Formats: sequence, C-alpha cells, structure tokens
Amino acid sequence: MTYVFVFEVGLAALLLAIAVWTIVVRATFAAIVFFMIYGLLAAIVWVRLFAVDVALTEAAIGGGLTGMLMLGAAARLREIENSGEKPGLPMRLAAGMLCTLISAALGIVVFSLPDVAPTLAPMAKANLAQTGLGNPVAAVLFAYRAFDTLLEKVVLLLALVGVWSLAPDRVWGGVPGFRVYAQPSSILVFLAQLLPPIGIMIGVYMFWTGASYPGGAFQGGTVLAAMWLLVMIARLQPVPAISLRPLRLLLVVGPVIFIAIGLLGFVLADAFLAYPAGYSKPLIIVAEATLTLSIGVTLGLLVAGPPEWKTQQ
Amino acid sequence: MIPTAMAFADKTTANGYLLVLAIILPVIGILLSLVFGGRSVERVAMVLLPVGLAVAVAVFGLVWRDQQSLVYIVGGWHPPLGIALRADGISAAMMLTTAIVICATGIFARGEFSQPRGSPETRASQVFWILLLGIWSGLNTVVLGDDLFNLYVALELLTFAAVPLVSLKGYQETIKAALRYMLFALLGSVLYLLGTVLIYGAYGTLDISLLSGRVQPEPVAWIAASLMTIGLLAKTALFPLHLWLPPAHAGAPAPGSAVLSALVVKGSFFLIVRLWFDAMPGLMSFASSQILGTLGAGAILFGSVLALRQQRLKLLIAYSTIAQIGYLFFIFPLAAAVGVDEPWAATAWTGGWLQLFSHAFAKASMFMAAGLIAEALGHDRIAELGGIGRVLPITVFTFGLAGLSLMGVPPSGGFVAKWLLLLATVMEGQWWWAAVMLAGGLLAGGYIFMVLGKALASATVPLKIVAPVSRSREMVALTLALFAILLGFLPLQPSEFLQIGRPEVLGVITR
Amino acid sequence: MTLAFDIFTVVAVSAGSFFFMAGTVGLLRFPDTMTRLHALTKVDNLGLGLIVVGLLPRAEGLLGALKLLSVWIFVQLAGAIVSQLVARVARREGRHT
Amino acid sequence: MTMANFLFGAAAFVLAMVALGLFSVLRGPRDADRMLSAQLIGSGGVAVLLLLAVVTEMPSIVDVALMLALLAPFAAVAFLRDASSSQIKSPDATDHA
Amino acid sequence: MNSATLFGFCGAILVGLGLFGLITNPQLLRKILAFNVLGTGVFLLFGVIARRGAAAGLEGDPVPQALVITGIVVAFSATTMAVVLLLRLYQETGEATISPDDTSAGTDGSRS
Repeated sequence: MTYVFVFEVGLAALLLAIAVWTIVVRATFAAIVFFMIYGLLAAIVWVRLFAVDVALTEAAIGGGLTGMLMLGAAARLREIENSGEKPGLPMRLAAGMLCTLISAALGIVVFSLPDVAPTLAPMAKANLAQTGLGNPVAAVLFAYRAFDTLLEKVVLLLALVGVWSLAPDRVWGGVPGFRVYAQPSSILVFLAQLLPPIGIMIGVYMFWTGASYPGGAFQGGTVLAAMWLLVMIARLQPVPAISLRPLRLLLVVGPVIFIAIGLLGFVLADAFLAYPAGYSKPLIIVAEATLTLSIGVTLGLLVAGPPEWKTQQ
Repeated sequence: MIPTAMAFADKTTANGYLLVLAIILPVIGILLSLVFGGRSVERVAMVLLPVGLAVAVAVFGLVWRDQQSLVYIVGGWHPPLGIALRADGISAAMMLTTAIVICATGIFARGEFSQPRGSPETRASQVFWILLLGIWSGLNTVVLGDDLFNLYVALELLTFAAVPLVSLKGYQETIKAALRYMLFALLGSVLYLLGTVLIYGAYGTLDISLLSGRVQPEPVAWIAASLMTIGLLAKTALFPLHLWLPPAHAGAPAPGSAVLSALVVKGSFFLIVRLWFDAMPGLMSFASSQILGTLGAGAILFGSVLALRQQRLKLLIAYSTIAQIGYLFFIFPLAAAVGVDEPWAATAWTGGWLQLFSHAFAKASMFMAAGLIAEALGHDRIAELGGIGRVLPITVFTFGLAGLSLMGVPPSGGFVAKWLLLLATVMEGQWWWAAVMLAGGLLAGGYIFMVLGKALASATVPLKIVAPVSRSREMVALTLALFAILLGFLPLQPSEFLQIGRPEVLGVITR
Repeated sequence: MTLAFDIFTVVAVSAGSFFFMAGTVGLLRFPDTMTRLHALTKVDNLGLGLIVVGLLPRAEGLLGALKLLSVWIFVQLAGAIVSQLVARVARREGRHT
Repeated sequence: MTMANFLFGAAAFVLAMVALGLFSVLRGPRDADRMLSAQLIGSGGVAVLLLLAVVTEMPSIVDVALMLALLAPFAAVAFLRDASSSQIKSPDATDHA
Repeated sequence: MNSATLFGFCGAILVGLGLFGLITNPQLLRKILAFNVLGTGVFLLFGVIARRGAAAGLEGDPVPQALVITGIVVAFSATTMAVVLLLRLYQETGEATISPDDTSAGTDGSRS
C-alpha cells in the first residue's frame, strides 16, 4: 500500500460518491454544485492519467462554463423544482439492473484489455518532428487528425445556430437573453475590470504554450469566453446583437482560416490539410490563434443563449 | 467481374479530392451564410446545390467507371494515425441519393424559406438553409468516413443540424418533440462513442479497413458492437426506440420532414451496416441477426398498424417511416449472418439498399406532397381531405406514385427491393420474414388507399383553399416520386455496383 | 541545505493542511452563513498560502515559483470576492430565513 | 518516509477534507452555504493539484491549478446574477408567446 | 491493481450511474446533468486506454487524449443546446419534464 495508491483510491471513491449525489440529491442547486465539484475532481483524475491537456479542458469547461450555464438554467426553473413524477419502483429497479449490467460489462472489458496495450504513441512521437510541434496532443488535433478538429468546429457553430433558432421570431437578430440583472455592484465591477486583462493573458498563454506543452486553442478560447461573459454580466460591455457583422466575422474567422490552410495544402503539399514542409508550425499557430478567438466568441454566445430582445436594453 | 480486395490499397486514388469537396463545400456554405446573412443565405445554398450534386454525380461516375473505391488520405497522414475517406459502391450510391433529395428539397423549400427582396432577415429563412447544408455535410461525412471517431463527429454534425430543424416552427409541440429527439440522439451518440472507445482499447485503431483485419470474435468486440448498435438504433428510430420519431418528423416544416425521414435516419442505419459488414465482417451471430430482424419485423407491423390509425396526414407518413425502416433490418439476417458463401446474400444486400434509396425518394416526395396539401387546406386532417384530388391533382398523383413504392407494387423501386428481399428469405429458408413483409405490404396498401380514397372522393363540405400552391413545387415532389418509380426498372438481380469495395464479396447466384 | 528546505516544506505543508482541516470543521460546525463565511475565507487562504510557500523551494526555477504564487493570489482574490458576493446574497435573503 | 510520500499523504489529507466539505453542500441549508462550501472545496482542489505538480515534477499541472483558480469566481458570479434576477423580473420575461 | 485499472472501473461505474440518472430522473435539467456524468465516464475510459498505451517516452497515447478533448467540446455544445431547448419548453408550457408515454404531440397543419 503506497501513499500514491491511497490517494488514488480516495480520489476514485470521492468521484463516485459525488457522482451518486449529483444524480440522487433532491435539491437541483445542490446537484449542480456537486456537478461543479465533480468537474474539479475529474480534472485531478486526468492529471493522474497523465493527460494534462484534457485536465485543462475539463477544468475550463467543467469548472467554469458548464457550472455557469447550469446555475443560470436552474435559477429560471426554480419555480417548478421537483415537479414531475419519479418512475415507479419496478421501473427504477429495471433501470438499475440494466445500468449495473452495463457497468459490469464495461468492468469486464477494462479487466480483460490486452496486457500489451495497443497504442499509437510511438507513431505519434515518430512523426512529431515533421509537424514542428512539441506537444503530441496538439499534433493529433492539428496535423494527424486535423479533419476531426475542423468538423468539430462546425459542430460548435451548428450548435450556436441551433441555439439561436430557438429565439422567438420577432427578436431574431437581436440581443441574447443573457440576463444581466446583477444589481450594480462595485465588487462585481471591480472583478470584471481586474480579471479580464489577466484572463486574456492566460488565454493567449494557453494557446501559445499549446504548441509545445499542454494547452491549446480550445483551452485558451474557453478562458476568453469566460472573461467576455464576466464583462457582460458586470455591464461593462453590452451584450451584442447576434446580427452584428463583426461578431459574425469573429465567429467564422478561425474555421475559415483553417479551411483556407487546408485548401492551400491541395496546392502546396499535395493533400487537404497537409502542411508544406517546414511551414507546418507557423501555419498551425496561425490556425490556432484564429481558432482561439472564434472558439471564445462561439462559447460565449452559446452560454449567452438565444436572442431575447430586439435591441440593446 | 466483381472487384476484389485490392480496393483497400491505403492510398489516395486519382480524383479522391472530390470526397473532401463533398464534405467541405457545404461547410464553406455554412460559414459564408453566417457572415453575410440576409438574402445571401439562400443564394449561397442555390449555388452550392448544383455544385454538390455535380460532385456526387462525379464520384458515382468514377466509382462506376473504375469499378473500385475512391480513397482520400486526409493531410497525407495514413491510418491508423490519420483519417481516410473512402467511397465504395454503397457510399457513392448513398451520396447521389442524398444529393438528389437535398437539391429537390432546396428547390421545394424556396417557396417557404425565401426572404423577399427588401424585407428584413427572418429567423426561419436564415436557419433553414444553414441546417440543410449542415445535414448535407454530415451525411456525406457519414457515408465517406472510414474512421469510427470521425464518424462520431459526423453523427453529431447530423444531430446538431437535425434537432433545430424539428423545432423550426417554434410551437410548443415541436419544441417538445425536438427535446425528446435530442435526448435520444445524445444517448445514441454517447453509446456509439463508448463502443468506439472499447474498440480502440482492444485493437489500437479506429480505421474501419484496418479493423476488418484485426477484430476477433471475443467479448470486447461483442460488447462494443452491441453498445454502438443500440446507440445507432436509437438514432435510426428502430422499434422499440422509435418513440421520438413521429412527433419530430411530423412537426418539422415539410421540407425538413422530407430530409429527416428520407435521409437523416438512414445515416445512422448506414453506420450499423458499416459496423457489421465492414469493420467486423463475419462477427454477427445468427441469434443477434435474428434479434435485429425481429425488431425490424416489429417495426413493420407496429408502424403500419399505427399509421392506419392516424388522423393527420403528416403523422401517418411519419409512422409509415417507422415501418419502412423495419425492412432495412432484414439485411442482417439475410446477408450478414449467413456467411459469404450463401448465394442469396447478395440478393438480400441489393434488396436492402434499394429499399433504402427508393424509400428516400418516395418518402421525401410524400412529405412534400403532404406539405403542399396542408398549405392549400390550412390543415392536414385526413378525414377532411375530400375533393383535394380535384384541386391538386398532381400532388395527389405524386402521393399515389410514392405510395406504390411504399407498398411494393410494380413498377417501383420499392417493388424491386421487396421482391429481392422476399426472394432471399424464401431461398435461404427464412420464410418467417416473408410473412411479415407480405403483411406489411397489405397494411401499407391500407393506409395509402385510406388517404387516396378520401382525397379522390368528392368533397362533403365545400373545400376552402387558404393558400395557392405553386406548380413548380408540385413538380419537384412529382420528380422525386418518379425517381422512386424509375428505380423499379432496375433488373431484378443483385447489383455488382453495390458490392464495390466490400471486404468480403457476398456470394452471387450464377445464372 | 536540502534538509533545511525539506523540513521547511514539511512544516509549511503540514500547517497548510491543518488549516484546511480547520476550515472544513468551521464549515460544518459554525451556526450560520455569516460566521462560516468569515472563518472560512481566512482559513482557506492561509491553508493554500502555507502549502504554496512550502512548495516554493521545490518549484522549477523563478517562473515556476511565480506561477505558484500567482495561483495563490488568484485564489485569494476569488475567495475575497466570492465571500463578498455570497454575503450580499445571504444578507438579502437573510430576511426570509 | 520520503518527501514524495509525504506530499502524496498531504494531498490525500486535503482530499479527505474536501470529502468532509461535501457534507456541508449536502446540508445547506441555504444555497449561499452551498456556494461557500464549493469555494472551499475549490481551494482544496487547487492545493491538491499544486502538490501533485511538485511531487510528479510535471510543472504543466500548475497550469491546471491556474485555470481552476482563474475560473473559481465564475460560479459565484452566476450565483449572484441568478439570485438577483429572481427578484427583478425583466419586462420581457413573460411575454414570449 | 494499478491506477489505470482503478480509474477504469471508476469510469465503468460512472457510465452506469449516468445512464441510471438519465433514465429515471423526470426533470430534464437533471437528465442533462446525468448525461454529463455519463459522458465523463466514457471519456475516463478513453483516458484509461490512453494511459495504458504509454510508450515511446510518452506517458500516455496522445491520440485518445486528443479525441477526448474533441469529445468534451461536443458534449458541451450538446449541453448548451439541450438547456436552451429546455428553457424554451418551460417558457412555452411551464413544464420542464417529459413523460415517457406522452408522444401524442400533434402536428396541427392548420398552423403551418
């Protein structure tokens, strides 16, 4: 029994306990708080699995944006909390048995995974020099499997269009319903003046360091989104109307540049999303920089929700 | 001659770039639409529709000419590290079907989602076209992707474009339907992803071509495949996971219903086939194939009976989709679990795919016809359709033509498809499916004639036409129905084209 | 020298952990939101602060040490502001409870 | 006992305190109390990460802690916003037909 | 048992828990939370597989790690969209639940 093992068993047990509470606790607010803590612990688990890039993503999303989104939703739904009938005991038992079965099956799979795990790590490492990057995860995201990354950005944009599409007709193109009803508060304003410059610095650092060390466009973009939301909540910046042209440009600039670089690959490097020899790192940095911006704006707007007013309040 | 496994050469083939274009062009359209907004959105779509159709025709033609798959290695990174795109016979055919239906839908939707000159941007006219392009890109990725995770992203692309289409009208029923659809779809994706994870853990690759040589019949593979299949079934709305489909497909605006019913549910079905025939060939046991077949049979009977009981036209058509999806699943007992040397497997294979293509055309045209009727009358209550046959003869004729294919009456694609499937059931000695198919055909006849009977009867109360129906939109629906009929002139034999690029060539009867 | 550093680390980290315990006990034992708040913020910052200080000798270079310190400053800041904000809400809601 | 074991032990201890803190989330009674517990638990998580960063000699873990610390006030900000928005209704809030 | 296996079991249980919450909790917001628990479980399993694939001087296989990042982004987009749909449903109907047997959502052509 090493100390490491004690720590890890404790961590795993805690994660499970919190997951149980998130599912079963009565008060929705408590469930959301548990869920935010769940994200925090998941980040620690990712660190123990030596996946720091993932830990950063989980910390940014689970610790930051999801909590914000969920708290906002719960506040609006407060009046009807605990409505709805729980399914009857037989149904719950059946569901419980099914889920136990699935967990057991997965447990068996975990236990019976091949002793010598198949892995692409050597291949990823061997080709790392050709990408000019130092962080193998970034190489997967922006070179080996750049196509996935590109399509995932489209998924984000489609999600945003989907969110917008839920606006009532008469406010189309208007201002998202991010309810900025925090009573004017000097502390909030202070926070919103102090934090964003630091946050932007950290966001840029995240994307910049991502080429060589854990980090990257998505983690950086999430920080930017959080800062932007903070500034809007404190009313230091108005929530923009979604039809604003510059906003639309910011939304698409990352994917556009990424596709442009990809198409350039047709001409200069013989394949879509291939980088000409020697230029891969600068091109990837350019793509990542613009993507960081676009991701920041997209995530911010996703949390802000569909338009609810025709014009600025 | 049947092409052999040489099609798996891990190299970009000549003209392989077309596969990238098929996926990226709609994406570029989405980005342009987001920037320019206004009337440009529709214009972008109108430019992209013919271009995309041309790409699909070119891919189909090239696969046909060379009798082998088109392959593209994205970024020059070969699998397992990188991602490959591959167009074999079924993907090429599916791509072409998709392109035709999407183009027709685009033209049809102009009447509904155009933004008049000089008027301000409206929500539906902006969102619809972007979602249509999103669905197109997602479907093309689904049929071309050769990497299980890339396919996961494609599935999500499809989900995120399809769900808002359901709630586009913004009524509370449609929002509820969209939410229910969303929950099913998310659960489906996450189960699919779970299976993908297990497969990577066991075999160290996600590339379908590579997997076909590595997967062993062992618990990991079975558990992974079951999870993925269940997830995909939820998205395909196979009975008993169909609950979300009727309100969702019936609640969307007519062009949306057409795309959802004709194409989107087929995307996840396509992946089930990819999984069992390409990634894990020969892994399906007789028992599991019988389960899938039984669910299909259940879908046929249940969907048809419920279709008969509907009082609204669009709901009737939606329930008919549930039934028609059921036929597709006969491909598993008849072609997957019988072994390569079963001579009738190829017959069932062809029948299954023809069912998919003809249903796509027929169902899209049927939803369009229903949309036109609802537009003209201001409602779609079947009981009050009397006399509509005189007012909209072309549309009612379209409905009837599409109905032929659903019933499986010659000459129609549905007939060829069902005939081939029927032939395979009898020759393989799995006659029990034949009984269900015959019952399904009769029930389909029942609900089609129920509608036609009402439509062709004279009006009991004078018909009130609330809106004029444009002739050109009627013609679009008719054209699609004619495609479904046209498929009926294919020879009644297994298609070699649909076998291009298969890892194991299915047995073909020698004539 | 190393030994001295090690002893320093052990002492500081232990003290920090102790304050975390004190904070948690306070959270569980103090009677109402306001007292919990006051106890908590101080203890919380002291706990993390001592751990950071204890880890400083083991940080990788000046930049590493600076990063450690900035994490502490952020948490300080967050703690101060959160307690202010929460207190505000608690005070306003206090009427109802 | 080596230094590594000591630091892991400290991390386990802080984690245990986090676990205790969870009961106060469960108990409440008010949402403000729950928010407060979350804040303390957040600091605990940051401390655990810093300890891990040093003990495993992976300085990039500090970035994870930095990220958590930076985003820590956001839940409270959202909480404040929502607590006040439930009292002041927007004029538009009810007329979405 | 090494730590990868430990967290692997953890992931397996989380999947079951999330699924249970998704099926049994009537409130949609809680269903969405459960979906996220489920998702984390799946990602964790992937992370365990990545950790087991440590080789060539890397502490984990970077391919699954990268895929998890993509997965987290997609899951977050899904969460936002589901939440907005839910809020819209509440605005329209004053409900935030969907009963399993209520599939009668009609399609009134008269409003199309």
